[in-house]
Amino acid sequence: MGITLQTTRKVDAQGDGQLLLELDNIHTYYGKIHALKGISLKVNKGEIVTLIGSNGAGKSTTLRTISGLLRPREGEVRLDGKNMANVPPHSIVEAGIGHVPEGRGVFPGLTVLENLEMGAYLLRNHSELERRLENVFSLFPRLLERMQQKGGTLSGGEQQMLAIGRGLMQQPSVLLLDEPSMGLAPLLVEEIFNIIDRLNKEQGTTILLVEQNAQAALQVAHRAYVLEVGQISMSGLAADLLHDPRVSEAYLGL
Amino acid sequence: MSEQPGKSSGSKSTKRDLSDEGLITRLLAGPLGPIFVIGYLAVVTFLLYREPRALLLRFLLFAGLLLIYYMPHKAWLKLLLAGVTVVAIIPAVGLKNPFLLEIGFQVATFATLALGLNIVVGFAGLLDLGYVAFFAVGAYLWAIFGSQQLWQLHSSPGTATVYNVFPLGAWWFWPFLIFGITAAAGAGMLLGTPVLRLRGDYLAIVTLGFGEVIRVLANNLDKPINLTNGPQGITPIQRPPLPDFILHGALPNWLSQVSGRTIGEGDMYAFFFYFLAVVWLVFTIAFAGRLENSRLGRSWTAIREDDVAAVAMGVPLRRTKLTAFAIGAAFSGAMGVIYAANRTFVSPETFSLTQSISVLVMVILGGLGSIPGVVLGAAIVTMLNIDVLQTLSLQLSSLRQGTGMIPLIGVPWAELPTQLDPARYQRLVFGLLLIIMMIFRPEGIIPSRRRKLELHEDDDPLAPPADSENVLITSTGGD
Amino acid sequence: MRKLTVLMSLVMVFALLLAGCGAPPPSAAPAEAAPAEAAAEAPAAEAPAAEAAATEAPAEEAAAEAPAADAASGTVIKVASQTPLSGPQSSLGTAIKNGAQLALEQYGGKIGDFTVELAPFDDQATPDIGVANAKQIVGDPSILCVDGHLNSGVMIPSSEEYHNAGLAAVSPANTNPTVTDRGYPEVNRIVGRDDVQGVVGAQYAFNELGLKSVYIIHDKTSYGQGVAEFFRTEAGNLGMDVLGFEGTEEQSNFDSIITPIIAANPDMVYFGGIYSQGGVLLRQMREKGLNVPFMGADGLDSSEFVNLAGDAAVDVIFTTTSVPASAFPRAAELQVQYEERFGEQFQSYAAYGYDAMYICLEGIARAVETAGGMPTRAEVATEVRATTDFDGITGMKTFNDIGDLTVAQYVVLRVTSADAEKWGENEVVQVLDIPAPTK
Amino acid sequence: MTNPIDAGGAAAVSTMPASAPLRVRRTNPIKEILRPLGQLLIFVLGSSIVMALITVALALILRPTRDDMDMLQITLILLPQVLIDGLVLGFMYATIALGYTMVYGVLEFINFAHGEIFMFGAFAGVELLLWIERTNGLDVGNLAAYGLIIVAIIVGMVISGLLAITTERLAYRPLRGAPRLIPLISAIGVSFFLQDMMRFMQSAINGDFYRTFPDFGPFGKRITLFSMPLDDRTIDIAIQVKSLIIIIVAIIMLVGLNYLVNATRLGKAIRSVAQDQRTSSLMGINVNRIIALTFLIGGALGGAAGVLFAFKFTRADPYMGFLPGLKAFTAAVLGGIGNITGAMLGGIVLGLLESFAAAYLSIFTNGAMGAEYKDILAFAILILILVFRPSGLLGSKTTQKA
Repeated sequence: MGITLQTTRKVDAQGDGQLLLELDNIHTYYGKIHALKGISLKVNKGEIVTLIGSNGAGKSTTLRTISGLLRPREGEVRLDGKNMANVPPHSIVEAGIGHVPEGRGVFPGLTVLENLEMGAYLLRNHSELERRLENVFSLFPRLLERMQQKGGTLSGGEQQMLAIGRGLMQQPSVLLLDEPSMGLAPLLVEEIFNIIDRLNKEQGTTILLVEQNAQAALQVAHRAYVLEVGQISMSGLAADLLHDPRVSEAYLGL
Repeated sequence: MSEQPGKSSGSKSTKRDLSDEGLITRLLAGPLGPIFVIGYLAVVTFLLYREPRALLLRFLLFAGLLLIYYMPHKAWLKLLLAGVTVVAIIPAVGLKNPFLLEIGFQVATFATLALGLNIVVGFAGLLDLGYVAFFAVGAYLWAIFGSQQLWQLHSSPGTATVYNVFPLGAWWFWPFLIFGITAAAGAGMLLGTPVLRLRGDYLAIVTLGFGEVIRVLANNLDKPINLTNGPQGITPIQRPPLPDFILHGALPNWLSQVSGRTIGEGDMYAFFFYFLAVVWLVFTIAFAGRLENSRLGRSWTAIREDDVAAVAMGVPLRRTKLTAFAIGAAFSGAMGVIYAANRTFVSPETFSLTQSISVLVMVILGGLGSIPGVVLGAAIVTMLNIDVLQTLSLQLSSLRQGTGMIPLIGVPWAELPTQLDPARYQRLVFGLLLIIMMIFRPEGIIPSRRRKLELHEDDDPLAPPADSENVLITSTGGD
Repeated sequence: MRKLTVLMSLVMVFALLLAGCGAPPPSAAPAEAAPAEAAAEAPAAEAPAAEAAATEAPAEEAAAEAPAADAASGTVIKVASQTPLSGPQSSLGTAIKNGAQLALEQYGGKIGDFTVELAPFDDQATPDIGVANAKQIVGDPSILCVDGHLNSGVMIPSSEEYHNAGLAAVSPANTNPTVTDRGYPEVNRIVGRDDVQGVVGAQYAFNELGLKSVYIIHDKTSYGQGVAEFFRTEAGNLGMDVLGFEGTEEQSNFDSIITPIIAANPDMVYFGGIYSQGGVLLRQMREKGLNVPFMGADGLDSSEFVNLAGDAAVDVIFTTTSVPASAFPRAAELQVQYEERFGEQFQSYAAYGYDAMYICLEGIARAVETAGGMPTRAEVATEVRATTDFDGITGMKTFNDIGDLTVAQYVVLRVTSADAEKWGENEVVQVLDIPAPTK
Repeated sequence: MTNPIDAGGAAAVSTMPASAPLRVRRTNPIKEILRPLGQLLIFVLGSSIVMALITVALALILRPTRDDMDMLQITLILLPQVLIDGLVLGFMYATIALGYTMVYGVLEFINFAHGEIFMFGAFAGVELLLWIERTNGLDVGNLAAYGLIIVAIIVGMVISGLLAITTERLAYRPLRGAPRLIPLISAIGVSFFLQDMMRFMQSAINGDFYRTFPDFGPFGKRITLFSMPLDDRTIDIAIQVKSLIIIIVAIIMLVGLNYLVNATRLGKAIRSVAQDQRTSSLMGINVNRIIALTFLIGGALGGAAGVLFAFKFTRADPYMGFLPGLKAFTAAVLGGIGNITGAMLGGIVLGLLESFAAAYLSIFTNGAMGAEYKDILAFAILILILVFRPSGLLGSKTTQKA
């Protein structure tokens, strides 16, 4: 399926910013299952980097390892050069990594507004909170309408918007997005990717995007990594990968 | 996603299980093992015969059964050795010290209760905090009909004249074993029916309430009709008749000679009840073992794991839950009848909530869902309750009456305050034990295979620290 | 590895238990005892030590180290006490045990060549534990007499075991008629009976105080309900109006029980039960403005009662079968010795524990004399039952054919002070010598 | 954009050019205080009226069965006092139930040891006052007496709160993520342990293990509300000063907790942790700390309830926590466990039920049944309610598993 983006990616975006997030030889286990077998990747400031791969390749695991939900048994996660492995998740959030989890993780019993405010939980400055809220509402006007509704009563697309909006409330230096298009109607998928693109362009948000919808992800991203059973099998510019025959065959269904 | 932690592949764990042979098992392997165990039993028996009241030896004798359990040998050999221990050694030493029979009887009693509860909680996953109620139903059934209580229905408790004629003959004990099973199963259904829709904690509090209701009824049904004699309890209750040659004459005389003390009617009854309880326990073990692997047992597992899915698979939820309650209750109903006859006395205090909890603790401590584990749990808790702490206190008291000094501190034993007696801190020890067990070995001492898999999937020397945030994932489930 | 954990946990459990008592090394054997006794006693004292050592490595070899010497039963005679030492009633239970211990110490701790020891058991005021302990007591041939229990509900089933084993028991506190009515030759008591005590209370309330109506509350225990039932029967016979008869297990909140009493407007409230509940009930009654006389039975007989009830305790009337120390000159002396020895407040039950022990000891001594060595339990039981005109702290004691006192004293007391220290100075308003009722 | 509140004007200056003026609607703090007060009033009045009506109806039906008294008259005369007693008890249960419900709401875990935490609070308060009494500090004026009670409550709260945190850290946290039965058993262990621990401390220090609440201040006084004639005498319907204090403190705690949970940042964190621990940690919330804080709050409420309990019923003993704990747990389940409002309602209903049962059963059954059946009645009603509403009066969640 094609995603209509307002602009096509500049191939050279990769060189722009300095190195922000770096994974160095990460090994993560679930019990005795070796889920990540030495993942290394880099995310530069201002980039959208996407991580594609089939079901069970370890994409979500990678994000969870970055945000501290899982602890790597080996390797380092560096944010601005500082090692973040074995730091509890709330401190990682504090350090500036925002994670919009797979399946959205909206708090069903909190109102939309409260959900958003939870995103800025660490922020104590009231006017800044208001500013961020307005920012989110301008991106997702629908959320404004639903402000007093409980999170659990929203539709799937709205919940995804809420989850992204909540991630933005943190104003993270890098935003981890886990399958934002999962389970959404095609029209909504397009809207979500447009917003991702806008976020990056208008607000300069650095994004690490995990997607099964490889085509859309590669269209929106600057660079990409392909993950296969816990290891990175390919990497490169998104535009190159989009046209790589191996990728087309395996992930684009072409 | 396949990254879920809870769904580790089965094959891997099974392999580990097979390779995971315990220290004892390894030590006992080979032909030397049985010889060693027999020698051990012989030594312990010999010593116990000379020193019938030594706590440690008593403990070692029961530990012998555990050794037999861990022997990696043919089932018939293990059964033979265990049978000899239970049928011959314990009664033989019991000749010297009847307290051993009492321990055996109580262990068997509570092991049966724990096995019954294990069906409800361990197999079917229905948390029952009022289990002792069914025990009470059985006990009171025989207490009311097997005593003279029926003559006293219209007199205030404790004020009636003592009669000497029992309304029913003592042999009615045997039919009442069956009635006890039936009545307890009925009570199980009675409790089960209204609570079928309840889950988890709601079920727990309702069963707890039911247990209390039974106890309060037993305590208060002395008016308007004096059915239970209230807090006074019912006494005397008849014991089943034994043939005269057992109670009097050559047999007890011979036993008296052998043991060097007078063996009277009471002692013969102690033997009788010990064997009766053991027989019922063995029957319960066999029955529960068969159930576990039956169609019904699998239905229980199914509703325990996911009742919605189970219903979708065609498991009749209502019937399956009710049979769990009924069968679980039935075991303890019969034991209630036996217990009442053994004690010749019942009173409501026996059936308190604490008792229910302590049966639950036996189940969890030994290993939820594991039959050998539950029996061991019952043995440990019971011995702790009636034997170990009490005996330690006595020894302490004996020291206190001597003139010895406490080592290291150099204070005479006599000055040790009685406030420190271990028997007074039974619950403290018990509580501490529970906490430690739950933290370090939540699956119980002898876990059932399933539970072990569930609880120790991360058990690996290289695994991240226990209190890592990692845990959060498991508690919220997969994605 | 798994099994290793099993082993470890077992070792841990027992190490924990033994640590609880502090494992004594062999040197703990009584050093100053006469040489012959020391030799005989050493193995017994070593037993726990060997156990402690063995626990560290519960291998089979350890078993071999366990004492092989036959018990010291040849030279040691034990008297067991069984009372609640833990739980809410341990105040009374400990008093009895301490009384017994004091008696043994004052007796000299020896009968002939035998050393006498006290084996204190804790029945936790529950019948199950009581019976289990009874079996343990019965299983120890060196125990020749039992001083216990506190609660009739525990005494009745436990004494079945004593009876089976022919073991003499002297009860310092059980007033329930059933205790002796079964006619067991081993079971005796040195206190009165509820069916007399309840009657005494009712008669005093009606005849002496002139009260015409009563509201009866009891604690739903064997003891409390028993005495309340007898009070009710006698009150009815006398023509008192029984306005209510309520049982409650409640320990703290008596609001909803007191309200109907206020509505019923009785001349007095009678309470059958233990001080721990009665004190709280009384205090709450007074707080709710119910100021009628309050009467109880010997379950109130503890200085703790005034601690709980405070000022409300003053003028409470209670019947008891244990005469306060102040009524006996020797008791005052005992009180001093007791408080010096144990550092605890003297309770009148201590005197009964003392007397029961003394009766046991004298019975054993007579049996030893007759047998010319270790007597059988039956001989001891016979001798104990034969106790005649024993001049105890708490009066003269003679047992009748079922183990009751031929004449028991019943006392009506009035609490005079809200100070727990002055519990022993309660005013004796009536002393009655009443022979045991004949069936 | 069709936002009805747009007209309300902008509360914040918009920095985004494209954004329409918006006003963020937040919960009004005053409303958060008034709302539970209103609910409480409705609960109290509602359950009182229902109970009273049922009782009077029963009295009318059963009136002919007793000729020795006019059952209706007795019933009516007792009614106000029984209501007052029931409400005091109900508020007590409600405050204890809050501790259960807080912890349950966040962890779905029955803190079986809450009754013992309650007991430690009671002892802390009593010991403090006894210590002051020993230094002759209790001989004070009325105002200071009130102050002392408040201090005792606060000390009870602190001790219980700390104890709750400690038990969480040592006995529950290592078990997080284990099947539900495991922490429950651990909690039973903690409960046993704490009971004997307190007994050990008390008997080692004081020789005995229960303590009596010192008698001081004007708290024992009774305020007579009105008098009713019965035969030839009058019956005063009165409330003790301490009962009033209990009601007031309980209301303050209930409202305060409601405010804390619904209108503060911490409350929001607690609620979000209750719903989804993992996502909460992604919001920057230190989940372990929030859980510990939940225990602290629940424990502190339990401690306050403990001091009030000892205050009202005059004594503290190591086993005092067990039964009230059980009742409060029942109350929490009755109301729908995990639901704060439900805990209040459940507590009040249970308190009233018990009080009515104890007072009237004997009258209605002519002595055949008495106060001893009040627990049976309470449990019977609980079973009945759960049969028809399997998740309690106000509960909605039925997702939990055993």
